[in-house]
Amino acid sequence: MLSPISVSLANLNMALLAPMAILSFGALIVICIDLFNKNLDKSFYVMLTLLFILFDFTALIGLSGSKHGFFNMMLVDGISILAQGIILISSALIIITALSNKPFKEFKKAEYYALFMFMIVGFQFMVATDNLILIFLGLETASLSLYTLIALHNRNKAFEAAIKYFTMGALAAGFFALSSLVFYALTGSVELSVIEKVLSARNYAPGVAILAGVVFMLIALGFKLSVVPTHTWTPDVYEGSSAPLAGYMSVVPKIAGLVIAIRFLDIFLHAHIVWVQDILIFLAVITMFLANITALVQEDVKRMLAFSSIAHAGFVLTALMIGSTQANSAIFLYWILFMFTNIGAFTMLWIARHKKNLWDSRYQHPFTKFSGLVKVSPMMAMIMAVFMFTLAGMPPFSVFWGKLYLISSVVDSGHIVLAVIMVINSAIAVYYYTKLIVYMFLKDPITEDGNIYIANSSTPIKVVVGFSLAFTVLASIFVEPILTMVTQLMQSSGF
Amino acid sequence: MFEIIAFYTFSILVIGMFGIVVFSENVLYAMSALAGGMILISGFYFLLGADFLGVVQIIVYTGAVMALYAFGMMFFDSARDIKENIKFKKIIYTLSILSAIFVIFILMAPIYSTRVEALYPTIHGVGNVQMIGLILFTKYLIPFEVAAIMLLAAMIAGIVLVKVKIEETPSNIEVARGEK
Amino acid sequence: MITLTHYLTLTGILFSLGIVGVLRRKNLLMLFFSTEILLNAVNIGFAAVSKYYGDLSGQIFSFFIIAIAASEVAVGLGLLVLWYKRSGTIDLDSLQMMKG
Amino acid sequence: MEKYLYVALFAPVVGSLFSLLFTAKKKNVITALVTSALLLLSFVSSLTLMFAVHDGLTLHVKLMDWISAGNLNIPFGFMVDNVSVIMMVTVTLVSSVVNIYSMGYMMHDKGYNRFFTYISAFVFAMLVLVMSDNFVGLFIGWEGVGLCSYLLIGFWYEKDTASWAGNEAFIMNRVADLGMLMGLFLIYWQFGTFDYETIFAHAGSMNVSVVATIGLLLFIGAMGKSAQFPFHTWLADAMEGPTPVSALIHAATMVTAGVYLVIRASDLFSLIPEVGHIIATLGAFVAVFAASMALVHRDLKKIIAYSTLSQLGYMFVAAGLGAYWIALFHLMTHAFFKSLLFLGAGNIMHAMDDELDIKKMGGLFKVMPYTAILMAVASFALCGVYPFAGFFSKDKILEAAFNGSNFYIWFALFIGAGMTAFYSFRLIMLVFFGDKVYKKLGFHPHETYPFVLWSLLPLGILSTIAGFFEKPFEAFVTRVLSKYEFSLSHSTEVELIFLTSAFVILVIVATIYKYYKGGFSKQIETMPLYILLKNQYYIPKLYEVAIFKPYYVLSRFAWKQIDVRIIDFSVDLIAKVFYKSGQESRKMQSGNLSDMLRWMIVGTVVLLALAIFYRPMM
Repeated sequence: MLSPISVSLANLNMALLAPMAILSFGALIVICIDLFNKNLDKSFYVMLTLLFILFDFTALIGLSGSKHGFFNMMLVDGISILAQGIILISSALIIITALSNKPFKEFKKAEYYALFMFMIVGFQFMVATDNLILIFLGLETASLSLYTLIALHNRNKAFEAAIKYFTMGALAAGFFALSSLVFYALTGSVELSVIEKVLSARNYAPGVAILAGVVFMLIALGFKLSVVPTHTWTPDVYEGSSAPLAGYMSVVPKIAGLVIAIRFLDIFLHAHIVWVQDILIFLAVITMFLANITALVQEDVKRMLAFSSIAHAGFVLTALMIGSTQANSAIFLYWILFMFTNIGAFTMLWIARHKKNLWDSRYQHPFTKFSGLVKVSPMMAMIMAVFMFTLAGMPPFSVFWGKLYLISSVVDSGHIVLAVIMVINSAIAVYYYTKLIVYMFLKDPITEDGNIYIANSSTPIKVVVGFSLAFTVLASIFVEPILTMVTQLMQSSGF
Repeated sequence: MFEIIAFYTFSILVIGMFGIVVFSENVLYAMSALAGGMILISGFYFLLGADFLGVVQIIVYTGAVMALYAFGMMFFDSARDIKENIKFKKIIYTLSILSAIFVIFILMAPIYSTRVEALYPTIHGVGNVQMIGLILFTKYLIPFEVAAIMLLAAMIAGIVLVKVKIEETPSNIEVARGEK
Repeated sequence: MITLTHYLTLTGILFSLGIVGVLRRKNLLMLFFSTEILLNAVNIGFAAVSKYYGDLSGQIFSFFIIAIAASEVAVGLGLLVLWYKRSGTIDLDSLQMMKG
Repeated sequence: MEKYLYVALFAPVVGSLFSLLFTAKKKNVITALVTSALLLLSFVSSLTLMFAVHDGLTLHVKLMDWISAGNLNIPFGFMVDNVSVIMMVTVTLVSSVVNIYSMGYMMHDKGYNRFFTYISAFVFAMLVLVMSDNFVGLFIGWEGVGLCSYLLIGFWYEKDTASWAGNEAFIMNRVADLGMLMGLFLIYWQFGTFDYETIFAHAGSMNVSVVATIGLLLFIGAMGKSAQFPFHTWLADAMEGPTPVSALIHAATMVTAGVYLVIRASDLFSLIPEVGHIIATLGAFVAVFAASMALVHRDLKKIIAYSTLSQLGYMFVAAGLGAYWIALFHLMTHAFFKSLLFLGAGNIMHAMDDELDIKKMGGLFKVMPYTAILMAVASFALCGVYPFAGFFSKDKILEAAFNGSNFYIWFALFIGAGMTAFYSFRLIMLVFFGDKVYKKLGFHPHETYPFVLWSLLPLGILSTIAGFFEKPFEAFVTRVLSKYEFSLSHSTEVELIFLTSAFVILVIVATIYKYYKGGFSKQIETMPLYILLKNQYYIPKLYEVAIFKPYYVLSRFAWKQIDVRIIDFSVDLIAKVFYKSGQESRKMQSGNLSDMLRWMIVGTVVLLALAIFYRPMM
């Protein structure tokens, strides 16, 4: 018969749950407030969301070290804290951009903020565990909320984007489940740490099944990270969703996916399984080339940025393949630097948002729209140019440091050809980033009315841009402390 | 013996049902076949001693999910034969066959012989539902709560999506359709 | 004697059927049906492995997958309703505004 | 002494930040004054450092660690030694002069404050480039000067040509930087560090082919920055920028960064004489190639720009042949007289309302005598006439070429020297003497502000006397750089000097004479007495028919065919290949959800097949 359960609260480590609990609570409060008062201003909700994100963040930085909790279900280690930090900071930046000058229907809905917070909770759970069940649940919570947020933008393209994203996500979820099944069948466990133990005890036999499991997982995670050939949704979804959400998608789901990928691939890279490395190199190279080359011919800035973010993901994938502490730290350094720049760039598009497609029936932000921007709104052109230069990897702006560190970790691991390919790809990328600069600085303006470009701007959005810009430009100062912190956290969690 | 008969009967039926789902031209048939297949799957669960799962399968899938789909179908007014414009049939079938071969090959590989120590062993004499309950509310408490959050989020999402008022003029769509 | 391999083979066949559906379906509703098949196929596998190891994690996983499938249906149908109201069709080929 | 280093390095950046505050405001003389004062301060500090270095000091400052984690360690370190201090003095001196000069030149420009912000930022980046003690610092400076150059070329971005030229320069440099970046990563891979000292100390024990690859890759970077063939086209187009910018960046400092790189890494390059030979050959080719284009151009600034190219070729010859100190010496003297030449050209443009066609000038000597004298001084220096600075540095390069028995290089340089003499004085004659064409065209030229002229005086003096410091200079820099031994006998040396000087002077005289003759009226020509005199001119006539005409054709060919056809074509081709493949890969993005799902499953199937059939591990 069953013996009664006795659980000591101390062993549960309630503190690990605190960040997510706070935010879930916040989401519920927002919904409840909406029940009583329907006519609250959006700034109230934004502030409330921001407040809860702040509480969440405070609870998060209280955590340290590598801790298990709740019957080994939660695992909050350095990498998890780092990822949650990135998630929360970008969420805070993005939710501020809801305070736009122009009214948008979705920001008036309390549900938008509730779903936004649920999504963050999902991502946080996803990175704070090594149990496949909880990862899957976190992933789905976040994804389902995200699909809805995209659709709430209430444009035809937004619906299309949401449906495309959703359908592919459902297929990816199927692959995730299948991969979990394969590993469960192989090892009798759904916890990554146990899976590693059992597999290495059996000396990674039988190969076919293990590799097949890896393949299914790579497809599922590759979908989140937008790795070729599961990347096809990225440009369409970015184009369809509002600019801030697109910026959000280029950073947050990917960092969550990267954490899972690091945790998962570590099992195999640790044992030096060449196949996994080879496949990752293969995928990374294809992703970089395909994305960069397709980006060359884009006519829309947002789509160009989408392909650029695919290329950046391919870039990071190379470091994933190495699996050393240096490489993993490089990933996070790169992503932190990339986060501010990319959010800045997408926020600039948000500022330039205009209700009607004045310039092109198909695109919201075609290159031609930015023709001669420097004459109409020089400030905006300069800021945009800085972001483009940064994404292109020009020193001394932020992403350059990430690239430098990333490539040198690749070089350190002895993959010289890969490093050369990465350098070549950065060179190709320069072309399409410069294309926008050429449009902004060389062509004649198509309109005299500078207001069109800053119609959606407001003080909070300017603060977000200013913040991103300051970080991007002054990155040289922050790189060292950030890297030290990242490396420490990485070492403490054993990756 | 009973197990063998039951397994093969259920297998053939489920494969048949799902075959209808995949190949039928009629949404109503497909949906009914899906519902039937789901109920038959619960048979496997009972066969495997996962009673709780079997019940959940029937209630959630056949009860809730299929009901939702039925409503959806009524809304979409698609209880008639549909015409699907399927292109590149060769590619589809090559891909289908390849993926089928690979998936089955991988899952059939006789690899599961080494026994692994059970982490959460079933205890003899304790019912399945009881065991599930025990684990669900200790070890899997957090996932359970997250699932609750997920369902809440999905509910909110469903409601808010259906509430959305369509603003844009349909011209874009017409253009898009006209192109093809 | 029915072994684990039997069950896993069944899982494989059903999963492949789901894939076939995903590949050839153009009607979004039917496409969603196919994704349900994927998840159900995996569920059978989990239950069978669970029995085989005498371990309950698999059943729990199945349980949560069912929950996930239910949530997906809610959101997916919500999106479909929206699109249907918008365009009057749930044919996948109507989603062609964005490309290139 | 460290504080002098900090002052020298950071004074410009303070100036830049200060004037940055005023960029959006209207013209304010304070920005110019403050930046000039700070640049002068930087110059004085550099000078102090130079004297300290002369007394045997070598400063090595590690400011902070930029990145140090894992195996990578990039210190933010600076080094002042005999080589870098020379560069520091040259850069700060020329930039101070240019800054003061610009106060006059930019007087009426609406981007007045912005201009000084950029210039100071440029000086800072340039100082980072020359003072860094590791390759990453150098690369950051390298990109920094590239960025400033881009901003300054496109300074008048309202002009389409200007912004186009800016972008051209930027993109071309990026392509070359790619080679450099690969070189850096190869260095890091082989040596595990970016630090000069460690690298040079271990270079000898490395595989020669690896060092050669590194050398070649670094040189590709140098080619881009120093506008060597085939990356040379941007430099002439860069003349769209304000003239002081051309003087500072595209003559005296930034374009010589490539030469500096080779000199700095001389310990690497001296291990690989074959690569050095390639460098020297290319340098000699560019020296003639660029000079031949300068022969026919009518654009005042472009003539000087091509001349710069040609002189950079001379420097690369010296550096490639292992005569590093001579390359550095020519770099320095060239900085003085070439910036002087450019600034003089700026005066002319100012006077002529930005007219650049030298055929539309003539007889300007009367109205702007001081400018004329300064430019003549610069031209003499450029041609290498005794006792001007160029005589000492340029002759040494010719000697070095002869010394190494590289006679074809020597001959090319010799011809190049003749061409230099011709185009320099063609310019002088057409601009300052002869018919006053400008009067017909309605220009009212006038001499510029006195303080501008005074500011040019230091450069004029240095262009004249700098050559006499040859011996101390050699002693000073060869403490760090390897010595270059001449094996020529004294008499051969003297003969060579005599031969070159005589040739140059002959060409100068002939040129002056020919253009002077262009002023004669037709009535005088008909008089019998003059026919005889004219007959004396059969030689120049012959020159013209036998040499100038073919040259003209050849130069046009070089410019039109090689330059436009081949180079532009290959650049276009690469762009097209990428663009086409982009168009192809775009088809993958059909926008149809079914296709997307299929791609996903294709990926799965391919990977599964790989899992089954490709398994190196098991």
